Amino acid sequence: MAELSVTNRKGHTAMKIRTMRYYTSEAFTSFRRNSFMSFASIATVALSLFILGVFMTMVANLDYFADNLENQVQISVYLKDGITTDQVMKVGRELKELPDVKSIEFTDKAKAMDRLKERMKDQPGILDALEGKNPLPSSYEITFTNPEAVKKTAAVVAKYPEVESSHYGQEIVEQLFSITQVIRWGGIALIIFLTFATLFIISNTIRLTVFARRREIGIMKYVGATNWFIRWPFLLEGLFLGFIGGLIADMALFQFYGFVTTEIHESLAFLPMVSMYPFMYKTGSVLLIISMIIGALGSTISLKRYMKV
Amino acid sequence: MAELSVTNRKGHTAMKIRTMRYYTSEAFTSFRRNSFMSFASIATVALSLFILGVFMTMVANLDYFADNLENQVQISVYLKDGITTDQVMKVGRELKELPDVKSIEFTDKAKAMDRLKERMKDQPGILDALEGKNPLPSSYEITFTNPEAVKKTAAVVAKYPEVESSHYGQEIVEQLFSITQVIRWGGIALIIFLTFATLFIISNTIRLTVFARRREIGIMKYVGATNWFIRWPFLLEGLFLGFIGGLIADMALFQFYGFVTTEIHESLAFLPMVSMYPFMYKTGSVLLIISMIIGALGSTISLKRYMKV
Amino acid sequence: MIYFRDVSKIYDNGSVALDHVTVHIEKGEFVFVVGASGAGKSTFIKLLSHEELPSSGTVVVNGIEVNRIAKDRVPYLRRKMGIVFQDFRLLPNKTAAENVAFAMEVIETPRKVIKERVHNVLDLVNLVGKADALPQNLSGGEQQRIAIARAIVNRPLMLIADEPTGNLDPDTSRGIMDLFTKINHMGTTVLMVTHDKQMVDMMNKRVIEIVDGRIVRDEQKGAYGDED
Amino acid sequence: MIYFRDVSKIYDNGSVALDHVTVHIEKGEFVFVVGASGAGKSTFIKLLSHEELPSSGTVVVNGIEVNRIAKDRVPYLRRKMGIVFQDFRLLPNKTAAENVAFAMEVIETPRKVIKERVHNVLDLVNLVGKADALPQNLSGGEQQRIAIARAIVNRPLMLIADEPTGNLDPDTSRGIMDLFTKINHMGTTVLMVTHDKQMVDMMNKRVIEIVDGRIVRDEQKGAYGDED
Ligand SMILES: Nc1ncnc2c1ncn2[C@@H]1O[C@H](COP(=O)(O)OP(=O)(O)OP(=O)(O)O)[C@@H](O)[C@H]1O
Ligand SMILES: Nc1ncnc2c1ncn2[C@@H]1O[C@H](COP(=O)(O)OP(=O)(O)OP(=O)(O)O)[C@@H](O)[C@H]1O
Ligand SMILES: [Mg+2]
Ligand SMILES: [Mg+2]
Repeated sequence: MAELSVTNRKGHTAMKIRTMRYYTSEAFTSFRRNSFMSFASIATVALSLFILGVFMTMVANLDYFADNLENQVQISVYLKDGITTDQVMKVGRELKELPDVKSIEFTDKAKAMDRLKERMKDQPGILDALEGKNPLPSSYEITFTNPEAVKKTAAVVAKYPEVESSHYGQEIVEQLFSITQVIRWGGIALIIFLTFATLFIISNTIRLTVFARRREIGIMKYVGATNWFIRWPFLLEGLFLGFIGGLIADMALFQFYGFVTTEIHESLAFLPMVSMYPFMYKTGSVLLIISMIIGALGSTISLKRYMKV
Repeated sequence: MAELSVTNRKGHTAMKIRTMRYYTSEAFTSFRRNSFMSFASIATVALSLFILGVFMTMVANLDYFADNLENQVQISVYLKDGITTDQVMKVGRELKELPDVKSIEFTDKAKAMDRLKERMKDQPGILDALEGKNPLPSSYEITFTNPEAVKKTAAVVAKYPEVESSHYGQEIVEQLFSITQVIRWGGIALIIFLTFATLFIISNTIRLTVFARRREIGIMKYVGATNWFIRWPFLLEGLFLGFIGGLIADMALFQFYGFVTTEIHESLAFLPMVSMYPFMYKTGSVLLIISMIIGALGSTISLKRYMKV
Repeated sequence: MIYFRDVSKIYDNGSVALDHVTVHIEKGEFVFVVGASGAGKSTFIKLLSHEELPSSGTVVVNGIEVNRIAKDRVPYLRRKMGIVFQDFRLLPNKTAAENVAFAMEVIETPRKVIKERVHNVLDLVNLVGKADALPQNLSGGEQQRIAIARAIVNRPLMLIADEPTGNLDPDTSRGIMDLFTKINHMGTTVLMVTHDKQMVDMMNKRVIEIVDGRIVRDEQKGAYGDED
Repeated sequence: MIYFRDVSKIYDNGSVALDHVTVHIEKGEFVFVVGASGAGKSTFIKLLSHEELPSSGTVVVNGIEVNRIAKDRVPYLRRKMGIVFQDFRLLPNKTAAENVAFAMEVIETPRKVIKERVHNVLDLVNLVGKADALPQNLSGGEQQRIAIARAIVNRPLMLIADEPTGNLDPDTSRGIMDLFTKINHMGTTVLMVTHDKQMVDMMNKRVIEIVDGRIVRDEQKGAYGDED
């Protein structure tokens, strides 16, 4: 409240409180009396922020989806035939020590065969041709905390004496990584662009409402009002306007995301979704704060040119 | 121009031309003299439409991507071992006759083995275990023009006497279909919502600019102007405003999509993208027409309440 | 030409601006309307041009019942009158000349005629030099004279002026009065609200005095008032 | 109190509104400024309140050089003067009472004092009944009186009025003049632009006449003019 004191450097505290009360009541009165403009601004704020919010949740979910995909990338480490259980366990311990490894899982020959049967059930001819033999090696599957470690780790592990070979579907994984990269950067670029566009549109609208009242602002100056005396009610009005607009956007967004998550959960259960809480609380607060700031700034910055009298 | 004649039912053609010229010059003069508001409106129109355009292209591409995925769904029809070449060709002819079939491709046992080798190269143990035998059947792969025919066709084909079995990865395909369905309907809903939101925001902005000139409009009425006499310049101004805003949005969109398609082509060549032309021409024209209509309507509809004097 | 029968006007907030007014003004008359501030003079004028509608009673102008007229005929009614508004009502984004011209554009006068007549009429109010100035760059009296120029440029059937000399010095006011008299002699009915006692006394025309929304005096060849 | 030294004002469009004006007004004086429409009277006033800046010369008000004052001190300068603007300048979204109160809010007067003083001053201009009306619902003269009320409510050091009776009938005008005289007697310097010949003649105060931006007459106990 450093600026407030400019308006009444000689005033004492009681006066300040009275003045603040005046600013507040001014803001609300003006809000009511300029109802068309208040409505127009709130509607624009609410809609723009809702759109922004929808894309924030979309990008967050794409990102989440990308993370999910990446985290499913595994290395299969095929062990040589005929090594001892001790050796197998030693390899397991060593793998666990490797950087960025999240978990390892051991698959013995029998389990590997079961998996193959599942995979090959379209073409039973093959299994028959094996005539009961099990040529499959036992293996470790490694998942990572940092998907970028996949490639390097695969190379390292392949050189272990107990290891026959290591594989991770190089091509597909690399395609996947570039897709998720594009999703991430595209999403961030989109959000940044949309945020600025939204701020611009909102502040444009608020500037127009101030423009419609430019004569009023001049008159206040002519009657001896200081800039801050004029600014405070506008600031509070803008804050309030942003608050209402943001609140409406948030409520709509909660409804929307709630609806979408339940719908997708029902029809596309396998699709991972960022769960509603606390994600929505965060997004909602961010939007609300943005809208209040832009409301307050939008209305006060645009005042400037009309106060120059 | 039926309405125009209302303003001068007694006028002859020369007068009409002169009046039209007056309206046009009025529109441009007003555009220049209200430069702040003109700028604010154009910027809002351009930005909003650009955002709308970006999402139109996004949705179009998702849809395209979904189509692409769906069209890659194939049925594998495994033929019984030991049937004659004639029988194989008969099955091929019959398959071709089926509804919604786009193409069929024959895979003989050797080719199937090559494919298996490719697929199994991570686990060479299996191939070794086959000891040179080839247990794989020959098969037909069918692709469809209408992905919905997959399920039905698979059932029909399985009953052919020459056919051992038919497969199409039922679970995955059904997941895929529900995803593409969600993408399609979600995309359409999104575009519809965004279109209305954009129209609302734009017309809100234009209404505010008209609001700022409400006194002017009243004065014109008091001096004897008819509603259409006041409306025409506003209409033309709005049209012009929408045109400029739409043009800017289009130019930005062309740049944007050009950039994105080349970028993606370079880094994610495997991703299918709707190619620039004629897609961008269509989207661009739609946006331009929308923006001109909304400019013209926005400015004239909001006039109404201020002309009631 | 103008006929008020038992006209009352009560504004939405309850102000009684006119109270059972009946009055008749013939074509070609020159009438002053006088009265205290807030008496109802401007309301009287606003009823003529359909700016306000009477709460009761009938207003007839040039044979047309103004309170019953179809909405889309209102502009044509207004074109019969030249009105000098008390608050000027100049278009803020048009120059002085364009403001005057606008009244002619509205009735689709050919461009050449407009140019000539606008020049002539600006000359009459002594403002040729300010033709290209925007209203905000004109003095109060200059704005008022532009409003007068706009009202007379179309040579209306009626000239209705609401305190047209409130912002003018006595010399300029006299010039405007001479102009109005000339226009009146050419057949135009003139109805003028004014507070200029000297002028009313000097002109010796019909005077209608309104007090609290009622006509308390209607004299041919009257004076401003008898108070002093 | 007010000192103009060789002040000229040429507007951006080339209009010469004031032309080497030098004048001195003492504290407590009552001064009429007269002159034809467009002579430069309003410009004279606008220079006092920093609404316009002189093109050359020095304007001193209450010991402060107005043309050199820091931007953030302008409001405090203006609070020393009560100004009745020629175009009223009422806040359109505030009622009559709120418009008057606003001038007191600005200097952070306690709410109680405001309420009382606003009522008193509305009583002085005879508009208590219109306290809650918005400007657009007031007659021209009523708006002007609200503007007057706002100018005097803070008991300013100087009262500066630009044609404050242009929209008032003679009776009401006389009432306002009495009010101004009373205020002047209480020590306030009064500077009033007017076209009301009768009033100037009657009041017998100092008269400054401006013609084409130049002071051509500055008489103690003068009359409006000698033209008639
Ligand atoms: N903002 C402005 N820009 C340009 N010229 C202006 C501006 N304001 C006033 N003028 C011109 O300066 C001259 C003096 O104007 P001013 O308003 O001081 O006259 P005035 O004496 O108050 O006249 P009136 O009695 O008509 O109010 C006029 O010719 C006017 O056109
Ligand atoms: N739009 C309105 N809404 C409510 N009341 C109004 C409106 N216009 C005028 N009035 C009231 O009606 C009364 C008559 O107003 P009007 O404007 O006719 O007065 P007037 O005679 O023209 O006064 P003046 O000489 O001050 O211009 C006044 O008391 C005024 O407050
Ligand atoms: Mg009036
Ligand atoms: Mg003036």
